[in-house]
Amino acid sequence: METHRAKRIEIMIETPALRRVRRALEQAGVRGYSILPVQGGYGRTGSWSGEGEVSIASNMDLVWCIVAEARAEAVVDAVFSVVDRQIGIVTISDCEVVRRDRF
Amino acid sequence: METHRAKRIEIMIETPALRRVRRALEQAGVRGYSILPVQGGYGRTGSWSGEGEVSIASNMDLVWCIVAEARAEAVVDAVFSVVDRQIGIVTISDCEVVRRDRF
Amino acid sequence: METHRAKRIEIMIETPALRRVRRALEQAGVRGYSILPVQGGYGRTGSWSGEGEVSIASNMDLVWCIVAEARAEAVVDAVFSVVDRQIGIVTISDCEVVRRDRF
Amino acid sequence: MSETLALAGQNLLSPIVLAFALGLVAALARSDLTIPEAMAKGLSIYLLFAIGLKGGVEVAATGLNASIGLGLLAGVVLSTTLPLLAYLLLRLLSRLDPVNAAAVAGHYGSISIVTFVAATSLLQSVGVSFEGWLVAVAAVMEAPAILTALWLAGRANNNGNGGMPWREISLNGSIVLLIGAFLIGWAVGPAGMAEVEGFFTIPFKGILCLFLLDMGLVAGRGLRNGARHLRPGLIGFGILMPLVGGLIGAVTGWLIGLSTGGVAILATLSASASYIAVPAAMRVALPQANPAIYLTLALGVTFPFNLAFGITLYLLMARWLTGG
Amino acid sequence: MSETLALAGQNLLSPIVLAFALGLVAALARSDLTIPEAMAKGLSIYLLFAIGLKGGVEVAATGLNASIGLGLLAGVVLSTTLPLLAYLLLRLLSRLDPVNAAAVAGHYGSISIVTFVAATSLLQSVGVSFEGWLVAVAAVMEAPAILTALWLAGRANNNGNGGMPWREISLNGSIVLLIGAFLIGWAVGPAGMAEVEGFFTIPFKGILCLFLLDMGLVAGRGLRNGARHLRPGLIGFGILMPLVGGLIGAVTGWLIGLSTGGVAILATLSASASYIAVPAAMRVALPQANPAIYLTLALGVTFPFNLAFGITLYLLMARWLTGG
Amino acid sequence: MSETLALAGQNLLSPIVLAFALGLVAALARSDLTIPEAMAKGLSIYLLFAIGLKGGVEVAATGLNASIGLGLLAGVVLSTTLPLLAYLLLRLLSRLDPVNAAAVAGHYGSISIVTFVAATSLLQSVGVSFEGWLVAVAAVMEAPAILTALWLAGRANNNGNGGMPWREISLNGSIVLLIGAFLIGWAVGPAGMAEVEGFFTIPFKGILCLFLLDMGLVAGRGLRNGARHLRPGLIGFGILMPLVGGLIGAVTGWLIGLSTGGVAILATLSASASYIAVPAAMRVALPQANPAIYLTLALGVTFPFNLAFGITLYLLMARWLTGG
Ligand SMILES: Nc1ncnc2c1ncn2[C@@H]1O[C@H](COP(=O)(O)O)[C@@H](O)[C@H]1O
Ligand SMILES: Nc1ncnc2c1ncn2[C@@H]1O[C@H](COP(=O)(O)O)[C@@H](O)[C@H]1O
Ligand SMILES: Nc1ncnc2c1ncn2[C@@H]1O[C@H](COP(=O)(O)O)[C@@H](O)[C@H]1O
Ligand code: NA
Ligand code: NA
Ligand code: NA
Repeated sequence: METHRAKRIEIMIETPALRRVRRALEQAGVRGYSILPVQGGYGRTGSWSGEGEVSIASNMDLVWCIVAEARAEAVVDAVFSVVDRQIGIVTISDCEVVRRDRF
Repeated sequence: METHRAKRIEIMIETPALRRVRRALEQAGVRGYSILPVQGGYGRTGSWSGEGEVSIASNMDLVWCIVAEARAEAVVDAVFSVVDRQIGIVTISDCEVVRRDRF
Repeated sequence: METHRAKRIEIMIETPALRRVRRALEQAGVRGYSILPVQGGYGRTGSWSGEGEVSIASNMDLVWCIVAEARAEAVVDAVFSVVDRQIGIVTISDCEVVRRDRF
Repeated sequence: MSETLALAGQNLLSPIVLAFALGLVAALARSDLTIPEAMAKGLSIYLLFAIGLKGGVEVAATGLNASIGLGLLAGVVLSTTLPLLAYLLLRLLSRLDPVNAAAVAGHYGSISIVTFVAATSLLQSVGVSFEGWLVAVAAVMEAPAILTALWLAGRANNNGNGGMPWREISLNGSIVLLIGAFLIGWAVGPAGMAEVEGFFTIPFKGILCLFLLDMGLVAGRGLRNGARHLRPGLIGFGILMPLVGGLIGAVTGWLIGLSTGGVAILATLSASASYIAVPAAMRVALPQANPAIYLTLALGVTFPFNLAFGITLYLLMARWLTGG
Repeated sequence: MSETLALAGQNLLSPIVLAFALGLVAALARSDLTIPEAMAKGLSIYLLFAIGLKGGVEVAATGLNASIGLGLLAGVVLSTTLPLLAYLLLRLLSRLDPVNAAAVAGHYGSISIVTFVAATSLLQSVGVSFEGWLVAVAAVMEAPAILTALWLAGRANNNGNGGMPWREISLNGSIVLLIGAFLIGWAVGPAGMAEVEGFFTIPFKGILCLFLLDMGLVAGRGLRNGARHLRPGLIGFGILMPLVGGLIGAVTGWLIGLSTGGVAILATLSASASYIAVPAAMRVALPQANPAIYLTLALGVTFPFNLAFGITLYLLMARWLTGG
Repeated sequence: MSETLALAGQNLLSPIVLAFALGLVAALARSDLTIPEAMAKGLSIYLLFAIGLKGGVEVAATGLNASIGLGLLAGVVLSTTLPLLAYLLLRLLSRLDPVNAAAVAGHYGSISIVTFVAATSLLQSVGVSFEGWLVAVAAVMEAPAILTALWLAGRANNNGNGGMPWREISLNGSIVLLIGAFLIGWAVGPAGMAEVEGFFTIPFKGILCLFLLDMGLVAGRGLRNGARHLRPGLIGFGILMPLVGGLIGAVTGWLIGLSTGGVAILATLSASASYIAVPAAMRVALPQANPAIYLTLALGVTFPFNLAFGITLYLLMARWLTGG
């Protein structure tokens, strides 16, 4: 199977700021992204857990986005302008994808 | 700690087609895989969200599968024969694992 | 955007043993980690699914942890001492992160 | 006439219709109000179990009406043939391509169980009874339409369908639950029902309210996302089809000798469009079809129309046909 | 005096307070007892819908009291100004920096709907009625405090706020649900309510128990995680502020002519601190503020205080002011 | 004899047993019917809270029976020693290796709370009462068996156990909830219960139905996945052990002077096998043991057996022993 190089951008972001990250990604022209739930974690502000929570205030989400290598930098810049003020984490890594036309 | 090179195959697939992907993976002889829920996303057909949904029709899932390097290509081929007609995304990337006997 | 090399450690672990993995990570001095729910899977002991489950006995979770390259090995060693006896999987891969101060 | 208006008003001002409207407005206004997925699925399981149970208990109490065999047969025939009509209407009214038209058509042959529940709730509040075994008819109407849709799509498009989704169809959870609960109700009868009515009867209508709030939210979100697909021809179809389907269902019900309430229910089933079983099957069997089209039409146009006006009309049709 | 003690005892031994205590103790003892997130959200949706509905039905039954306009105005004014007082008290009592102080202050201008429910439950068990439209006042009090908090933070800190979270505020799900259910209740009135009270009235108090069990678990977990932030000055604030806010609310209620129950409710709203809408808005608008501080204070200190003692005191204040 | 058959029939045709059967059949037939995890956990929390509460209220109403101390002691002894018997039987009947045998044995010393609930439901429908504090006995029986199992496994296998899972055992959520609700019920008594019975009593049996539907689905899925481990010897154990355990429990209950209902309940507790607390503890403490074996046996064999036949037999044993 022929594969193509692409970038996987993963953004761990506070749920209340998710709407802004989504808008930034869409404006940066990504072809798609997916959101994975996160159920708890630990960081400088201590531990949190989504269990029993009515408020989304301490929740995080993971945005999982496959982009063509050429676009990756522009997308990261766009996202970072939102994430900068939040506690979110932006990671980029290499991957191979099977269909190039999708990214 | 000694580590071993392996491949991480991640498949983003429509939930209604998940059963077929699972069968393909099992028939391709993977030693294991795990399924992560996806709660929403955005793509060429617009946005979707699992919230409030009774039907699984617009849901996606992420299949997370660690395989030995040698098997990776065969696994990707097997999965792709299912995914081909769906909108799913198949990505492959490198990783190191601690115990080789598991993959 | 300037980025920095880091390691992404992903640990697939049985939910009943999650507490021990968390403690190991915290004692190894990671700056943070996040926990993603897993909803089902397949392995040597057969298939499992979280659906309808009251007990967490057959559940797994994915711990997602970004660490500085220099710390990665120590963290993996610490985690593995817990995971060793469990069926968990520890994978390590490369990534780039935007803010170095967080890891 | 004024009686008709009173009926319509009574339906429009019921808590369940207003709860749907609240959800719809909230979603269209982009409120962040959402119902957790597990809760929505839980409400749906409750409703399916409760109505299956009630249908079965009714059958246990009143005995099997002679027309049950006819009723089941009518259900299968309606579900199989209504998609043909829908396909024709779609091709006439809109420019939808054949594959998408086939996918949409499949939804209209199948049924929406919550529309069924809303109709039974209206019947109950005006004191009209209906045959309990129509729950079983609802169950048998869920799936056959899918096969017709795939046949239509196959005619249009020789290559590349996903193969028959037999497993997806035959053991669909909502059908299993409905039939299973019906059989349980039949087995335990009114005495068994008495033990559990504190859960399956007393809070039923209130739980239905929350479910319709959720339906409103999902429909509103679907409309926002899918609005660009809704050309006038499609919207026209989304309103005309339930009217035509409802009329056919009503006449069928009258021909096989159903009561006034039964005719109204069979009309409602025929008029309603699936939003659970069919879309999931289409996603596997017709992946080329665009879900934004069929979901928006079924959930964003036809469901609200039926809830607000359709079920009142089908009851009027039934009264008129049966003189009831 | 002995009557006061009896009232306090009755409140402390109610199933809902004990359920909260159970959750708190379980979490502090590090039990692995947890309530699924979807269930907690579901319970909260149920409670919001049920109390909105009841308020609306009440208004439909008794007609609009002349003071509703005044009541809504009072709500907005209280929500806008209480944060100023809170900020002042915080700066006096604790060494919290301005941005964190502003964030905390915002929580105390807004309201906690479950504290409101607990108060109505106490009123009901002692047979005191209150104006149904206070539900709408609760809704209008949720958001204005956020703006005051951001203004306070902006004064302290010129750079880098996240901009006004208008969308997050204006279409907050819990406000939409509360107001929407209130309007539905108003529209359907007692007759409509009768249809759904098997769900929204009969099991209400028991469902509230489970919700308070969950609140206890979340509060206990918050305390364990945030305890190191709770210096004595902050704890003092967390208890003093509801007393002062409650008194101001009570006097305001009395001035605008509310009934005894109404005065107690307005006092409770003023005394309570938000744990849903405000923290989420702060996370976006004031990301520099530490959530562990404001969440621990609102949920771990003020909420338990109000539940155990505050609402009893506010009722006593109300009786004393109105002579009721 | 015919009375016995009538009792068995009444139990088999109860809505809760049929709901379980529906779930089992649906899962074995590979239907995609599933209950969301959050809903299953929510139902379980409801049941634990409701039965804890009822037990406590009963104690508040009738006072403490002198035998409660004896009952708790008996519970601890049964839970500690039944695994020894189970281990012996297992080694005789099957070729299970020592570590897996120890893990399985631990499950049979502990209890299944839903089996307890099913038994109380049967008792209620035949009008037999039982000691309310047996809920507390159920709670104390959950954990001791784990220690015996680990001791057995340690004897067999000197290296590499995961250490005592003290935290996992002592603060297990279901034990905390059961005991906590029991204490709340005791504190609030019948008057407090009256406030919340619209939720904890009226819909109880219906909610139990849905929970058993879920149990059926999970058991069926477990059977499909674990069937290859179920050699005849193991199946034999899964049916013999509850009979022997039930008899021992019944005799113990009779010796300590329980009522007929109480004897039936203690027999049921002894006969039932844990599917919540023990498997989770085993996963940490005995990771070498195969979960497919112990889960399939407890949930796929013993639970259905007890539900369908066991609890009827234990009631008959109790009647025979106490002459009740
Ligand atoms: N290095 C990391 N790796 C993975 N997740 C992290 C990391 N740092 C922070 N997080 C997540 O972000 C949340 C907030 O982080 P903090 O602001 O450091 O408390 C944590 O609770 C984790 O869920
Ligand atoms: N590039 C991408 N990265 C991550 N997820 C994607 C991507 N493209 C599509 N998806 C996911 O697949 C779903 C359907 O995609 P589409 O068919 O393009 O609408 C989206 O809603 C996303 O959840
Ligand atoms: N190679 C793998 N890739 C991803 N997940 C795995 C893999 N192997 C095992 N798992 C997960 O671990 C669980 C238990 O594995 P096992 O002990 O092999 O049955 C499986 O059900 C999967 O959820
Ligand atoms: Na139809
Ligand atoms: Na306030
Ligand atoms: Na036992």
